[in-house]
Amino acid sequence: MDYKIKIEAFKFFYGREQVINGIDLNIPKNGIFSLLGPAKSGITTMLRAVNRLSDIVPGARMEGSILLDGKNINDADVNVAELRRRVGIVFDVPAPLPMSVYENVAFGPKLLKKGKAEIRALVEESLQTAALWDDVKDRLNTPAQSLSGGQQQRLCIARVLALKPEVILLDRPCSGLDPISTAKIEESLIQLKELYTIVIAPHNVQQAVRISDRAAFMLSGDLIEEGANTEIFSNPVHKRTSDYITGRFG
Amino acid sequence: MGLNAKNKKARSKERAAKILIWSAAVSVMAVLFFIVVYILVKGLPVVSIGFLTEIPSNMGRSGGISSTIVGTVLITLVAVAIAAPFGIGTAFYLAEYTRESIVTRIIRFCAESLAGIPSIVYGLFGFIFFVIYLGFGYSVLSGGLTLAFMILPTIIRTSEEAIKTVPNIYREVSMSLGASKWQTIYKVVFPSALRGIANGIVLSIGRSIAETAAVIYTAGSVLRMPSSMFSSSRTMAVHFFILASEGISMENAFGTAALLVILIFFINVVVNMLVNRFIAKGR
Amino acid sequence: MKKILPLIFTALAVIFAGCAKEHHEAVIVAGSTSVQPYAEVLAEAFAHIRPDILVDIQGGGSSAGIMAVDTSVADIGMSSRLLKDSEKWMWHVEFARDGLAIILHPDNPVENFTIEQLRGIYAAEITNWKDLGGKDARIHVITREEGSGTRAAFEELVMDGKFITPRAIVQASNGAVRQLVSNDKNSIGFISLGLVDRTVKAASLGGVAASRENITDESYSLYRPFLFITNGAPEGDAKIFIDFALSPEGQRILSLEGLVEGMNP
Amino acid sequence: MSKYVFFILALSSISALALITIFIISRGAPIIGEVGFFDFVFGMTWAPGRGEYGIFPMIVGSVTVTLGAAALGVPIGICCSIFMTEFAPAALRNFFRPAIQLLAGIPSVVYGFWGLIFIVPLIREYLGGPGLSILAGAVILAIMILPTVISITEVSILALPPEYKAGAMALGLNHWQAIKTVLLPAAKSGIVAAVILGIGRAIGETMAVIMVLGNAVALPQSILDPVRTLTTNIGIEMGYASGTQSQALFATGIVLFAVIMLLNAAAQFITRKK
Repeated sequence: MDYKIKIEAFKFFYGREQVINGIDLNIPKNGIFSLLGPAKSGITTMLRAVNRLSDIVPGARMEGSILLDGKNINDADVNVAELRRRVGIVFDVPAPLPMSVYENVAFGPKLLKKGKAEIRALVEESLQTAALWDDVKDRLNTPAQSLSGGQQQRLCIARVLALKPEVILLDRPCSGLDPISTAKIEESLIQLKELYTIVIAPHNVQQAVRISDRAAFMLSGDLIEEGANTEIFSNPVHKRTSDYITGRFG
Repeated sequence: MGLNAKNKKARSKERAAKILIWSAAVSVMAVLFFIVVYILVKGLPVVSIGFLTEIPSNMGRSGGISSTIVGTVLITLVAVAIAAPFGIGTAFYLAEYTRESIVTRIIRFCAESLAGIPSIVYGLFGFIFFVIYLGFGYSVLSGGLTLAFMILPTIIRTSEEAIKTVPNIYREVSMSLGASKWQTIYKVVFPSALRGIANGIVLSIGRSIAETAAVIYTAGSVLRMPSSMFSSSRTMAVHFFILASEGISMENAFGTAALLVILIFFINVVVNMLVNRFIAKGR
Repeated sequence: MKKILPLIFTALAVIFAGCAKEHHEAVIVAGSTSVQPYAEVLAEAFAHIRPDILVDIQGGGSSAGIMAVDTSVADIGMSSRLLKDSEKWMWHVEFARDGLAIILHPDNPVENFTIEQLRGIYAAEITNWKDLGGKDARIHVITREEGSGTRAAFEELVMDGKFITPRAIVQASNGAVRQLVSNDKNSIGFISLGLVDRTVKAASLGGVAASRENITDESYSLYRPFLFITNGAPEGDAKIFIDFALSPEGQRILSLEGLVEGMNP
Repeated sequence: MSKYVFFILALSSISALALITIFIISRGAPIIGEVGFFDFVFGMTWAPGRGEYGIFPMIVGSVTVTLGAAALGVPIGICCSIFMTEFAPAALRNFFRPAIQLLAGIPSVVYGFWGLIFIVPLIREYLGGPGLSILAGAVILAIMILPTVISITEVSILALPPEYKAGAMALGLNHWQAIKTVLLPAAKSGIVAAVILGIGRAIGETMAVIMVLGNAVALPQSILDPVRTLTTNIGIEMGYASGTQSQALFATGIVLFAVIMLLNAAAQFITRKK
């Protein structure tokens, strides 16, 4: 089993406050990996550390290492922009850029100085993969803000796909979305899992049970338990994991 | 006091308040309307093609004011061409590249205070620094540079506020798609802060055009058409001031004032239109 | 956007590169705002005779003019007051004289003042028009600002050492003084004789009317010199302009504007 | 790389601003030393010709005119901003806002001249005195600071969460009570900042008030007396000033700079406390 991402003795600090207290986690190539846990358990920070978006936060500091295909992403010679294209992220709130639908999806590829035709093809392909093409194909130049919440989130997914990433991180992508949009997004994630390594922070346990292959349970900065879907949800080892899964605490 | 008495008192108080507020608003409108109408009524009869194309003659008693219009436009262009890049650049540096620290707070505070300095002091500074020390003499350049110094603090402040209103999520999204800090700024932050920055520029243009004290001692008060950056030129506001305060010609004074008000209103409308079209294209 | 920034920088570079002190293509005449209107009329006439010589007239006040000449920012300085001792080293010529008219509102019954009455009014010793045969009303005294040539001449010719009352209203130009007097029946002010128009009336001094003739024969004592000043003897275009001002043609234009010939043309 | 471009732009702007500050202080400070801070600020007579440089009457002038302007302009300004946010029908609001922007755009010399022709004669006819007075200056400045007060107050009211008003109305308060007891107190710091910035704008004004204040150097006894402010003192005498007189004008500039710094500090302190 070759692992796409290996996290070794990873610690993270915002100034003096420690948010992740040493985690070892291996995420297999392709498939959907869920990071379960209540709020403030360090999941969002963990996700952002994988594509170094955490660098933006002033006073952020980390220890240990994160390997992508065996290469430590924090080495000096790593091109951060290149890393972020390989490891795309979708935020917990639909965040379209203040541009048209087309411009949003074309934003990434345009930075790579690709030709017009090539960009157009990429945009169309990504929108189709994100199951949004039919909704927007005749209003590509309308403002992205005019789309519904579910559509906007799928636009964000298409935007990431347009860069041909290897890993897709999703931080509670469906929180605040209606059930139909949630189902559509989960469906497209399931289709994508053959081609991409998907790491998702589900907004509830049922979502994790439905779509992920493996899951890990984190609580206030510690990794409690990790395992395949079939084991962790049917007979969890730790009491706190079972309490969380059965919904005894939030 | 019984319940309905209290209600009646409350209702009458509300009516009184409503009347007070409506009358305040109406009186402000009346005053504004009165000032603008008075200027236009006294000024417009004088405004003719000749008034716009000929240069003033006989101390401004006759002829047009074309040289002052050109002077005003040139000086304002020089001021904005210099103050805008430096002001917006500083605003981006303060908003994007530095963390909130004592230094940034001091810079912001000084910019704020300098924005409040009376323009006459800028005029004094401009006269001694640009006209004499740097040897630019009474010229469009000296006037433009002095005004640039005067509007710089305002542009820094308004631009920084505009940049700060851009939601942080846009920056994160842009970077998460592989954009560098610079690409994020000019492809995402600048376009969405443009409306605020443009308002700041329009405010500064309005203030430069309306300026007299800072310009009399730097751009001079020559009535000839400026031929180069170094020729002295009288702006419309200065021309109005001299004609009105020297009692040389009331009609031409009000003609100039009318054109000034129209010019300022015209700039507001045009810039807002440009910004709307730019943003609409971008959306 | 990428191409705009370098564009702005090249524009700035051009502006600053052009900063080499370009030689004055025009004769710059700067100084007293009282002299400025007359100098502009002279310059306009001069432009017809010598279109090749450009003359720029700047205001700014007598001291600014003297300073501009001293720092050679201007070629010719204009002053409406005699030079202070510290300024006497500069070359200067009295190209014209301008009467100081004491102006009143046309409906003000008072017509005539003695020098002593004027001094009393401006020193706030006389404060009511009825002491001068006018209506029972407070006198609103109007003067020019400290440092103005017109005020310096008034203080020298009238106040004779007394101080003008600090309660006096101060206006920054002849036009503003005239505008005020023409609106306020109880006001009194002094401006250049050449600027008196029908909105105000000039009072006579000790029975002598304020007119150009009475200044020429010096029976009307309130007048002040209009000086052109240069840093060292004038030469080149500046000399030509000054000579024109002193020429019969120049003096004719100035007298049309209400001025009197200078005493040593 | 781009960080350095912005750094250079920021550095040159800040050095330009510093240049002015140093310039003003270097030109003005010696005279304060010579005359002595106390005599300069509290000296009663200003007569540069006689070497007396006391600017106390002008400080009193600035304070009285500015407070008069605030007393007139602020209440009307706040009423207008309430009108804009609470009472104005949309059509009127879309007309009112560009009108306010135009009001801010009119050159101050035009206000001054309009004041000289309308306000001064009215005061002279009906209230007595020469007409050129503190009152005239206060009226003109009140009109000029309206845009500042209205726009900033309006922003601070609009920034309030809609639940404030909804909550108050839900408790049975009528519209005015809701405004008086909930909205205004909540927007208080914004309003105070608007007042202070309005005062800062009024204190800095020169050209508009030179024409209507009368610029007498003595201490005024009533609001109908002519008065000279710190700014008009500079504005009037600068052209003719040289040597120590011009230094004294710069020193007046320093006092103004200090007053404006204090006002800004107060405004920032209050808005930050929110």
